[in-house]
Amino acid sequence: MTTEKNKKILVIGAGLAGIEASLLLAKAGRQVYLVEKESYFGGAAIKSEEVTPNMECATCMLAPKQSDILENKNIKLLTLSEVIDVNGEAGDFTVRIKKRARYVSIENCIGCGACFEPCPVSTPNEFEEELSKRKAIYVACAGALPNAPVIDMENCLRSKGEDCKLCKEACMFDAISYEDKDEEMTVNVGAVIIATGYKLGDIGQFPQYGYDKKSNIYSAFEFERLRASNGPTSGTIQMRDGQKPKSIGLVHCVGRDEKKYCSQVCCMYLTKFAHYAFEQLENIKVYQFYRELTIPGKGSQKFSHEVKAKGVEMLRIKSLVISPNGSDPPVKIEYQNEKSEKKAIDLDMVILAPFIEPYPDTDRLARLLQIELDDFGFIKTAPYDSVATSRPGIFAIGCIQSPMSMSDTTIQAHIAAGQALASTEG
Amino acid sequence: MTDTFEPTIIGFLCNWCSYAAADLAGNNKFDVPATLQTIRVMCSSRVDPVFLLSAYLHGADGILIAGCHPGDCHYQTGNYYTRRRFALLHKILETFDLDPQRFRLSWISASEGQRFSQVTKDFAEHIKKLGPNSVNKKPFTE
Amino acid sequence: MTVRKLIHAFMEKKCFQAVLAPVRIPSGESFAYELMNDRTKIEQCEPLPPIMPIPGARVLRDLTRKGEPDFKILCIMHPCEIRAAVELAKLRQVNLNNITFMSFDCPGVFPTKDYILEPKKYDTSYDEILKTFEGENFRVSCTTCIHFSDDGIMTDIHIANLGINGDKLLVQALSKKGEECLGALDLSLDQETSNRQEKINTVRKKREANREKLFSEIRPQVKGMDNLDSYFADCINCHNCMRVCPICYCRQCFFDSSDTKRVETDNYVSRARKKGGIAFPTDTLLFHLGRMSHMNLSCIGCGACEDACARDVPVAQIFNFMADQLQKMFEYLPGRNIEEKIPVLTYTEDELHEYEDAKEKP
Amino acid sequence: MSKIGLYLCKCGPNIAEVIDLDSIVQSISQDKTVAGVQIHNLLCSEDGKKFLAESIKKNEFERIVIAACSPKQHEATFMQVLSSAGLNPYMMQLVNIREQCAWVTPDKNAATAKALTCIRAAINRVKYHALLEKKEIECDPGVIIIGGSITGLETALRTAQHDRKVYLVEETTLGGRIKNMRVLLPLMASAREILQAKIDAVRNNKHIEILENCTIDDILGFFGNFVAHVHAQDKKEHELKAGAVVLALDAQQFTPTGLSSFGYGQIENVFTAAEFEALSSDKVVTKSGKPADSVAIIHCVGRKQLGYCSKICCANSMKIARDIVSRSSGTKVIQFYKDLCLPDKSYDRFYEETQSKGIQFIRYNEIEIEQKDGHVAVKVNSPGDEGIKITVDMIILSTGITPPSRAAEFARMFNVPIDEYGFLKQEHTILEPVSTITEGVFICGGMYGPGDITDSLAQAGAVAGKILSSLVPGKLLELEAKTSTVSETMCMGCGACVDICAYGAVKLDQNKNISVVNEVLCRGCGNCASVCPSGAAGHRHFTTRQIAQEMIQILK
Repeated sequence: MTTEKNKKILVIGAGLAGIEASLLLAKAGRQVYLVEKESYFGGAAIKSEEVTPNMECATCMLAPKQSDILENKNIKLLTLSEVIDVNGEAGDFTVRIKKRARYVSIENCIGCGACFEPCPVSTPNEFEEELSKRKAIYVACAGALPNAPVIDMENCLRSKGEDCKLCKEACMFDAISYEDKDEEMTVNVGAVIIATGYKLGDIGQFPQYGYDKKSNIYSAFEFERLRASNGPTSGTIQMRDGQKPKSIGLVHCVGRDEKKYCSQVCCMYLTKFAHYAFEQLENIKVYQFYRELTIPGKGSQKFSHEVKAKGVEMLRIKSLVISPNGSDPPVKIEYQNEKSEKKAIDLDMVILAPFIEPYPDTDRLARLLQIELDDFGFIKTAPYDSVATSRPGIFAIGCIQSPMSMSDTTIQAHIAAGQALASTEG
Repeated sequence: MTDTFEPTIIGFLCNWCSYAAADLAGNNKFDVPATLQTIRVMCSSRVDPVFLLSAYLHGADGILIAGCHPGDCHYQTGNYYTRRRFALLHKILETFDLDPQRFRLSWISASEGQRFSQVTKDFAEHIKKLGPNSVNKKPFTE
Repeated sequence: MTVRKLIHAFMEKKCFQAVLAPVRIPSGESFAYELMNDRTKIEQCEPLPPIMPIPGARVLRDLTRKGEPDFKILCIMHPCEIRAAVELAKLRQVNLNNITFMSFDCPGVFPTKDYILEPKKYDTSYDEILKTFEGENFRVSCTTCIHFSDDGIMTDIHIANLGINGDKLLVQALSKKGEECLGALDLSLDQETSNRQEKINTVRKKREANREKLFSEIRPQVKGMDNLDSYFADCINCHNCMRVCPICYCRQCFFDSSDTKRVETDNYVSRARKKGGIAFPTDTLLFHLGRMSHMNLSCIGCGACEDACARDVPVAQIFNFMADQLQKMFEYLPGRNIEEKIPVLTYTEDELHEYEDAKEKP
Repeated sequence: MSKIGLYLCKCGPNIAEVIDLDSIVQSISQDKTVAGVQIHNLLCSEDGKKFLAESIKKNEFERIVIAACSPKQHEATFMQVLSSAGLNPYMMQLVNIREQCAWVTPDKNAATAKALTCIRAAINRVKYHALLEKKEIECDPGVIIIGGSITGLETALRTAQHDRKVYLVEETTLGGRIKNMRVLLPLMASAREILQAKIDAVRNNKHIEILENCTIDDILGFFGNFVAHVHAQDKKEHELKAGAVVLALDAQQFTPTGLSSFGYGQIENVFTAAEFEALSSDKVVTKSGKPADSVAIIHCVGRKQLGYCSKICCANSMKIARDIVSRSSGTKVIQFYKDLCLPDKSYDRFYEETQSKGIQFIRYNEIEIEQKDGHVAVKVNSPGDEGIKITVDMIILSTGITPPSRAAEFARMFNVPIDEYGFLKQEHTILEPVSTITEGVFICGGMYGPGDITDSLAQAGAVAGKILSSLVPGKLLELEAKTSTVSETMCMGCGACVDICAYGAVKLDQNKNISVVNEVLCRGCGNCASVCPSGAAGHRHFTTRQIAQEMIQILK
């Protein structure tokens, strides 16, 4: 068969991996459809204030890339969108995409935010890990791109039968349309790159960590948002009652035993958390509860040593149990040290590093694309061809195929761009 | 007299971090002093110390340079040079007692809209306390 | 043994093919550098003239900027001129290949304007002054110079004269180049006397005291805009100071360029309105402070600027005063070593935090 | 005097409700330099863009000031409008009176005054704007790969294609360090088979020219246009032309000679892991040829000295242990480790399986190796037990990874800085991991840092991705317009700009004795324009004149 291969590429997921791959493909002159499930793009990376090992500002790093995506004529960014059907074969895929209604026209909206104020709804903000509230019409966080809000119809009063028009009345640009409907579109592409990323595992399933949304036991992203200058506390690390913590415990490897894999990046980001704490809180006591310290590669050990030198107490443990204390300090950690001695310590704040798992709904996506998953539920890739899935013309990059660092994610984005280009040549 | 004094503050902002932070302050509707006039440059290292001197001698009451945090420079190392040049000029100003307090070098990242607001408000307040630049002591009576 | 004989010996051994050294001009009232290889000419050179009308580094720059000479040159200069040449070499304005420096202990030079009125008066005592350093009416910069000997200079051959008796010649090789040259001679050279180091220390102490005194006097004179304005009040913006400066090397000074000089009328008018008047020539302070920010880290304190000033503005004193501050700030000594980078052309990641406003605790 | 047109955007109520645009129109009308002022409700809308283009044409404006939102929002939009109206897009200054004025200034009078000042400053600036264009140059899509390692082979295979010539230059013969390995992680696959397949593929690819036994003499030029001079052992010389250069040399192993406690080089039967893997015998035997009944593998040898964790040694040690057990099942293998670093999702299972094969793991704090009657004694201080003493027949030291021996040499050749460990510095650790600050020069494998075969192959693939997307056959290379300039008449060639340029974009022209900006490499930060004392170096679109005029106007 000598049919002409379709030169367009579909990229699913607009986080670091998807952005990088799309930009390279567009640079080569290819048309890219960049499909993003959320109303904003940037992925998990934009939740961090700083990233290891050089403690660079994540927003500063990604914002120029994001504007490149928005300005690039070769890239069509489809937010609130999901792939619902895939047919065809390498070089000629037909993909159906469902685009959920935003109820706000990106073309008309100028991002002034006048519509938030009058909205009477208040609901937990998912982007902020529910540490703050948002309206039913909202942007995920200040600076989120594209710079246009979305209406969360589930919580909007209109879905509850009320004829509330407050946001529409506040908008001067006629950007809000309650009549918007979900749409479907079909695109033809020659290759598909999956970059849907990860989510942090549900810690609630492990009772020994005592996690709930009310105590001072936090999951990693909650702490990251506490430290974020554009987050719910404008970057102030504080406990639920608004007090500054005097002691912080950082717990490694949450779920590793059960899941049987190392999530690779937690040792480094917990070190970063220790750095955040020292940077901001005077006389803070920081404890790390770990088993094996995984800080591979250049620069990581140096950073770890620098932070340790500020006075982290490194406790190698065999097991631990965390529980709310009901007194001050509010959290208790009982642990067994390396010599199997039983110890306990009371702390103000505990941060858990949960295992990294594939983005929800990956099995559905895999079925659509007819690709295999591995034993852990990540997309399976070839051992010495790290972005190739079980099906030609379909590539998987970043944390959807394995937990990995940001630099490894970029590397995979580069590879996939190259392979997508090569596979659709001729 | 000082009560009604409204200073003129020049702020040189690097395109990638501090200018973005100023925009973010805008998106969040954080207050930024009306007395601050910003000039966009691609990198804080484009700010020639002579610009600062010239601004001062032309009567600027406060001069701010803001760039990416050290290590975060969009152009690898530009802000390290900025810091050296700024320190050098600052030392000259200190030694001649030419209002070194009117000059400030701040690192403000793209996510620090709040900090941009805070830094500029503090600086404007500080300049207001200092009073007018002494080169403008005796304006023409109109 | 005299210096001239030593030069001849070098020439005979083919260590050099030419000499660059000051020669008295025909009228007798000044000196100029000359590149020469004629024996009788060399016989007339004045290795350490009592004045320095043009810093030798500028001469060396003219000679070598566009390439290295194809023969070896012995370059005889005051220590400050050599230091300036090293700074210029860092800035690729001087090419040191095939150049060998010869320096002396320098007691200081006289202001050119004073000297040309009565050259004889100054000449007669200068030979003695070279040994004793006892003299008066030097350039102010010279009286505060602490790099008058071989310390802090990247020289090749140093001739010690301070504290050395007239018939002796103490020659030191201070570099590989210098060692090679001296090695080529089969001369038995005089050894250093313990007395000399003592004398150096005494002179240095005295100079340091002068320096301290001068700086403490200048400090109040240049404090604040009004004082600084008066300090430069006589300046006619002729930029002679820049033209004669051994460090300034720009083809056109930034402060002569249309970017700074071509100012619209309404600019003057609005400034006058705002400031309550504007003094002409304008922008003298911008020139001096701006020039300072450009070259002061490399300033070797030779005093040429002040010597050349048409209106006797003590410009070298203020530049030396500032250079002392700036160079200490970066632990930089111009002319000490060609490998030492000019501080604004390098950086370290973790430094100068007192000048930045980094992160506030929320 | 060119005609300047000013456009004020109301941005609906966003600007208009805070800033009194009419009073601004009034004030500006006094300014004779401005030929016309217009207000529009929303300039970025389709309607607004159409209005803007038509108005510019109708009024024959030559320079435009637009007071609207942040340039980060719509500078590109309005530049396109200017182009469509027949103007050079750089003849515009966008004044940010929304984000940085209307939205941050509650007091309306103050906001209006501020906006007026910025607008006047922009008017004064735009007078000095120059015509700029984005240049396009031709480039060679070819690739020069230095190093015939597995990384180099992979890069060659991934980049070689129609219309693109790939040169693979190797000092010796193809293969590199995995030639000596038996099995490869994570599948315990045959190293020889994998390598041979790659070598065969490279040899059979007509787009790849292999230059074995060849040394690089020099490489000149820049991204898109490199020229390499290469000579072969037989003295034959080659000149290669390509658009990109890939440094794919293999890493080296840390040599533990200096560490006396490990007894390396002094005690018989103490090997490094690489030496052990290179032993050709099928059975695991000691130097005297006796079967080794017990083997100790010691982790983290050299980690302290190197200052980093080499990432691959823990798994590699397990690989070796399992290979030993599979070859001589009776052999007892003990691993002495510090922190188990298993950065791959399959490795926790691999570890469990390794344990299940009877391989023992003991954590150590300190360790010392001594000779003991033909055997080797290991004295271990471990967290639970401070006095373990074990005698084995053989010791394998799992040593760290160090940079290729010629890393520094290539770093100098391409003006790429090396990091504190001796590897080549990446342009950006996260966003540009395989690029260097010298555009068109890429790093992978040993040049990049410690990594296993999977990492090396991935980096090679990433380099290929970068090259395939940036050097497309037949496509011109578009350059940044806002680059630096050096005035040939003003420059004295002092090289200050050369010293500080992070991208090696300014070079000295040795003949003319002046600095020259390479617009392919210049990213347009303007650092050189600030360091140049004479003003010979400039920055397009951010010239001293433009910035000074903007500033002076504010201060009027």
